[in-house]
Amino acid sequence: MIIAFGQFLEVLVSGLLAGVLYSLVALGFVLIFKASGVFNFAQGAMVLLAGLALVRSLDFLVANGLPFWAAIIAALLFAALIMAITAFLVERFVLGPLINQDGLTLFMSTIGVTFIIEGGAQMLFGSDVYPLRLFPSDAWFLFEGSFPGGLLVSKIDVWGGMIAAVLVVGLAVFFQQTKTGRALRAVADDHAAAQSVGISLNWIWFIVWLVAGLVALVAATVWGTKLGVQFSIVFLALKALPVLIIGGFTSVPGAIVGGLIVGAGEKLAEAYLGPFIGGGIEYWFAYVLALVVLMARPQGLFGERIIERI
Amino acid sequence: MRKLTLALGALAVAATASTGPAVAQTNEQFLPALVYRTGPYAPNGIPFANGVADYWTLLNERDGGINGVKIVFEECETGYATDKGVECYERLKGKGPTGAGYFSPLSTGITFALTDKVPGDKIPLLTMGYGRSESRDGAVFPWNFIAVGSYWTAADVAIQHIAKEVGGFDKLKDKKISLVYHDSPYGKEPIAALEARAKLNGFTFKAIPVTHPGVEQKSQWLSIRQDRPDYVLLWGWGVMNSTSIKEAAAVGYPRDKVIGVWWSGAEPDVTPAGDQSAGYKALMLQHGPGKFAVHADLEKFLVSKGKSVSKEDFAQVLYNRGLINSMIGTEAVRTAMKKYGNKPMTGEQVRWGFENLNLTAARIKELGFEGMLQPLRFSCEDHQGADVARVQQWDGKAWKTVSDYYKADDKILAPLVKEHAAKYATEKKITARDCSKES
Amino acid sequence: MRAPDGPPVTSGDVLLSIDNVSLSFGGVKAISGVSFDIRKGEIRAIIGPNGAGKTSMLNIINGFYHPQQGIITFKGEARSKMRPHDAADGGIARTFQNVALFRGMSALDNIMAGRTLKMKRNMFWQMLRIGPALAEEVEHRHRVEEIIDFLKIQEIRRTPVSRLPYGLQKRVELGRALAMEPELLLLDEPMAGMNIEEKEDMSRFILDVNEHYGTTIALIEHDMGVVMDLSDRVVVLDHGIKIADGTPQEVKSNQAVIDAYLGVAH
Amino acid sequence: MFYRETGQFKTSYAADMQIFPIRQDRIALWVVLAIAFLGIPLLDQLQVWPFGGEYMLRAILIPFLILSLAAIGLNILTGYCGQLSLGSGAFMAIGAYSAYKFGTGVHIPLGLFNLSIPPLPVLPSILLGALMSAFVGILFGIPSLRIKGLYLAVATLAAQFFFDWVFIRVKWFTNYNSSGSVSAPDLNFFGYVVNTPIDRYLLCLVFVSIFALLAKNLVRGNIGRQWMATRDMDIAAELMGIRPLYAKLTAFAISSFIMGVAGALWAFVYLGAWEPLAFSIDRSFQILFMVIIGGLGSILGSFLGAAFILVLPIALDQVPHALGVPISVETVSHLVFIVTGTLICWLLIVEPRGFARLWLTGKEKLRLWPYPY
Repeated sequence: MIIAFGQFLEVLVSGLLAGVLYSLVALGFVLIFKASGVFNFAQGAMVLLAGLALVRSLDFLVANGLPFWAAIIAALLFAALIMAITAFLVERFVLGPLINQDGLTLFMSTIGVTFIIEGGAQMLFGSDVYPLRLFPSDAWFLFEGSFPGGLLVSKIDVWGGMIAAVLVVGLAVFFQQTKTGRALRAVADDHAAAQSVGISLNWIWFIVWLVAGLVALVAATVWGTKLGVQFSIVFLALKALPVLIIGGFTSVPGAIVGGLIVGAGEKLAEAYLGPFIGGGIEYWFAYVLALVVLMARPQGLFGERIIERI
Repeated sequence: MRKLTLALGALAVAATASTGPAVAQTNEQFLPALVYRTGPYAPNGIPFANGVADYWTLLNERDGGINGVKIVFEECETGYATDKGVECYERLKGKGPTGAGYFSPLSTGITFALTDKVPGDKIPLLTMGYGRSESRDGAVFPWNFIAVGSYWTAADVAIQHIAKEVGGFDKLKDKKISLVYHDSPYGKEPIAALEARAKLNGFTFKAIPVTHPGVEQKSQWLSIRQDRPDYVLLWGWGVMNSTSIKEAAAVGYPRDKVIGVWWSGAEPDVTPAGDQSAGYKALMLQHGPGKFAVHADLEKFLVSKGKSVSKEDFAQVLYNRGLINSMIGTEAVRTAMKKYGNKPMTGEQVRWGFENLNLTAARIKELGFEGMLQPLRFSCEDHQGADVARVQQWDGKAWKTVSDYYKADDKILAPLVKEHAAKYATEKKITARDCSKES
Repeated sequence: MRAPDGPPVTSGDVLLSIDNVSLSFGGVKAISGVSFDIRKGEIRAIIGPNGAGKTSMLNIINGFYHPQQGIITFKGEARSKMRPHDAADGGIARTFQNVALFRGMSALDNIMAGRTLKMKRNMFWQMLRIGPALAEEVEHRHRVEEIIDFLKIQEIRRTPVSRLPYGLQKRVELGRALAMEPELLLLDEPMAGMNIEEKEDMSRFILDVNEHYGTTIALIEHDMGVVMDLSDRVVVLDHGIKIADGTPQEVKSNQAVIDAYLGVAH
Repeated sequence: MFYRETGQFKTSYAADMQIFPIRQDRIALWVVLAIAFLGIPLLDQLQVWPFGGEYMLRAILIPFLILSLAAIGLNILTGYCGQLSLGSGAFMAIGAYSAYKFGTGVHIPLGLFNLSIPPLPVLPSILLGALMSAFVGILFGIPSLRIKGLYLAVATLAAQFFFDWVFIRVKWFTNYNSSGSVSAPDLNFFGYVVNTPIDRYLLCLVFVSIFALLAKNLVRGNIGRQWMATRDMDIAAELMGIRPLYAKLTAFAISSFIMGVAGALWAFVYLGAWEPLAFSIDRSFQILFMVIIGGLGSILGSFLGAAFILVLPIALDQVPHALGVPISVETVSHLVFIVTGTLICWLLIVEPRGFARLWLTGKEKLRLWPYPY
């Protein structure tokens, strides 16, 4: 009994933490959707780009004799610069000309951007797998007295959780306290009104893509450590989607809560439902979970209510 | 509609223009290479493709081709996608004066799709260490050559090695062995052989699937942690391998109790996990990494002249496997030339070459592959040619061979091959060849 | 504009009656305890200042909103709420305050869409589009062309409605509603945003519809002159409450109505 | 000058309601059909450029036709009825695997009552397979009554991932093959075995022509207007008596049926042997691109989009090689990504309604040419 409970707890905790890592990717989606109504399919590719820029410059600098801590700072700055350039190019050449188009067109254009980033990133930085070691990736075993074998908690997941927490607080401060952040919120509420009080939409879109790019960089540090920086990182976008749906497209806390629900839900399902129906059910289970939530609340748990008028 | 015709016209230009230059010279053997240098499996695809290309270039640079027939080769990027692979196959199969000599798709999915097409086009498939295990039966699969080892060989050898570690087959009883596998035809292939072994040796076998591409394996490894199997077999590819090793480390599962198939035992699989990989074992498709006689030639004729396409992956596991793959293929072409003369061979002739290929120890040494490959001999009944494998272990810096050669147990595998081949034959309405009548 | 010699329809069969209907959105009362009726063949205007609950009233009549309280009797059948397709099946058609055309379709297709309920051939016939299915399509096309002729929009048949000017869009929308051959036609501000000339055209169409097809019409309109000219009876709402009901003349002289329009504090 | 409708008067509504009311368009259609049905087989017979070898047929035209069909299917759902779907791959897979099951014999053990259907010929197998797909399509369409837009896309993604899993995991579907990869039965149509590339091509062409015609009839008929009305303004449509339930579910059914046929053809005719990965999320996205690039709400657009998305990477792949530029496949492949992405963005900026709209605009200009006023 105590063993079963220990195992349950272990699955639950690791699921919750794994979910937060999805939230890291989902946050980028939310930021862009909230501010510009663009469903940014390229978020996964941006994580790849940020990760590649980071790890390749880091390797280069370390190979050239820079001390590790200095190399990390320089590499992070370089990756941030790359994300800024990406944000600028996307705004200038894709979203700028597409202003006032409907959501589907904008969504499609971000798929185009995804292709460009995927091809460009791999062409610039290589398509191999590049190990990144920023965080410890072994585990703690807690409560070894209470449960045989203890309660396993991956350190990297905990790191991911803490980083997500810092990120959410940081974003909250940014949105509430800074002038740019307030401008972003104004734009999110009403494009036309924001423009009429002199907020430049182009500037705002650049900023929001930059912020999303930086969020992607943060996600890349965690996921890069977890998986090694490589192409497969783009698939994270698909894991982040149900998170986004459950939390609602427009809610930052929603992205976190959605992550927790998806993580815990899919891990518990895999552990306790999987053995009976053949295993490997995580992927679709997350989506079915999202579907069930949608049937109850069509706008997600934290999304803004859709009111129909005529 | 008009636009459509225009588009098709433009396309036609592109399609035929590309077939143009290759036809210019006639004394050339065309060899196609289906590669994936991009996409999720690129880290594993690149070194293999480099090995394949380098060996062909070496033959051209050092020997002027095969018996004086220059090798012309062209790569086509499949990205590990089946439909792209089929398109590449169609594009390359007719090139060169005699068409493609043989194909090596390096993908189980593409192999399955091409297996249906090659009999019509009369081009052999060389699938070294992957593909349909039952295609060993050359009577039913005349065009497939699953050289050196199948997944069933691998499964059997892995169990033999475990038996040796635990102190004999009788000790396997009541042991628990789990298989963590890539949820695809590739990953599922060994299950039949492992189940047969489990029945015979009395261990408990459990198969645990990982969804493509395998970036998320937390729950699988938590269940292993709770289940505590004595050994875990790993059947992964690409990012899945390193993720598995990392998760094994995270749940504290001893790495030296994890044994990977030979597609899970290369450098890109262990380096991302760093120190956590130390102790991890994997099967060898006979060979490991490192430099052998052939590498001296490669360095002399290619690397020093900047003609090698490889970089850090030179002499790595998958690079070496690419060399062997090319060597077996070109030796089959050479064998065919013995019968048909020193000119470019058609696929049909190369097939004959494969079936009559006999790589003796002496010949392997002569080619510079001593230590990388054991003698290999195909026949009408046996399209695998060899059935042995070893085990290697990653010590944190390099792969070390830790076992002798094991020979897969024919008593278990032969009936499996027969059964599955017969099933395939009925399904496809194929009448098996009578091998006693083949010359 | 209504011919002065034609007697106003002041009596006749009741087509639809609203009895003590209330509607609220999350505690905010939009309509409270309103009762009135619409007689067969009349033109009934619903007027009132902004926010009086006029559009909500139309939405209740054709089943888009479901009142919390009250009974709706349509063609002798009493129900607590309408369902949109019950309303449509029963012959209630509608135009909208902000044009609600199908923007991706041509004017012709928009009006043809109004024939949906009348077309009976199933999908498999439509797929083949031979014999009866084609005959049905042609037959309905005839009817639609009559409406197109009636509304004088022949030239813009094939134009996607999103490219049409506002006035024409309103006309197409009327055509779409007429294509349903409704017994009761609800018009929500059919002349909003139109110039004098367009208003005159639209008024003529409305009268013609009423006379030629015998269609009962309920309309919301802000232009008092138009309302007084067109309608047989007027019901006045203010803040969700009925404050007057009667002929245009009666309503015009009603003190409560004058107060409501002049904004006298209650 | 040559593209004029002046002087062509319609004397009946039936004539005015043809697919192509303008004579030149009709002629163009017949020419294209003649080339497709007669010209290409003839060229293939003579092995004339560009039909030397089988590459053109087997690697370009056959997949082009099948993917066009799938795009038509998705276009009905997304383009005409406005329901965004990312689950095309799943519905193709259902068509393929169900057709495979019907073609190899269905046996469902239900205790005492075993349900057994003997192996059926190919044609009924494919159609029954598509029917299964339609059935599942209806099932997954039900959430569309409540969920809209991008949120609905997730419901379809649930279908995508669920069926990926089902066909990998449930061995029954793969006839207990150890590897889970299956190969198609013989393409035996009324005693004639379709095998050569040109036969396969003609088979696909017949399927595509028939379904394209049926789809065109649907979208210009009553049900098509209901779909478009639902797409453009679902509330107004409902108030006009169009039942959203009926409109959306028929769109899901018809669309899934067509995608099921396309899936069965993809598996049986193009791949021959396949695994669930052949119908993965990548396939869904590929089809969606085709529809959007080609033009939402246009049957012609489905063909244009399919040609563009299928041919572009292949052509880009071959151009440097044809020009003799020594670029590694790696670089080419990255360039293909970049160029495809750039073209998608560029096209969306130039004309968000896709090739079909560009084509219409071009035609309108042509109508006036060379006298624009």
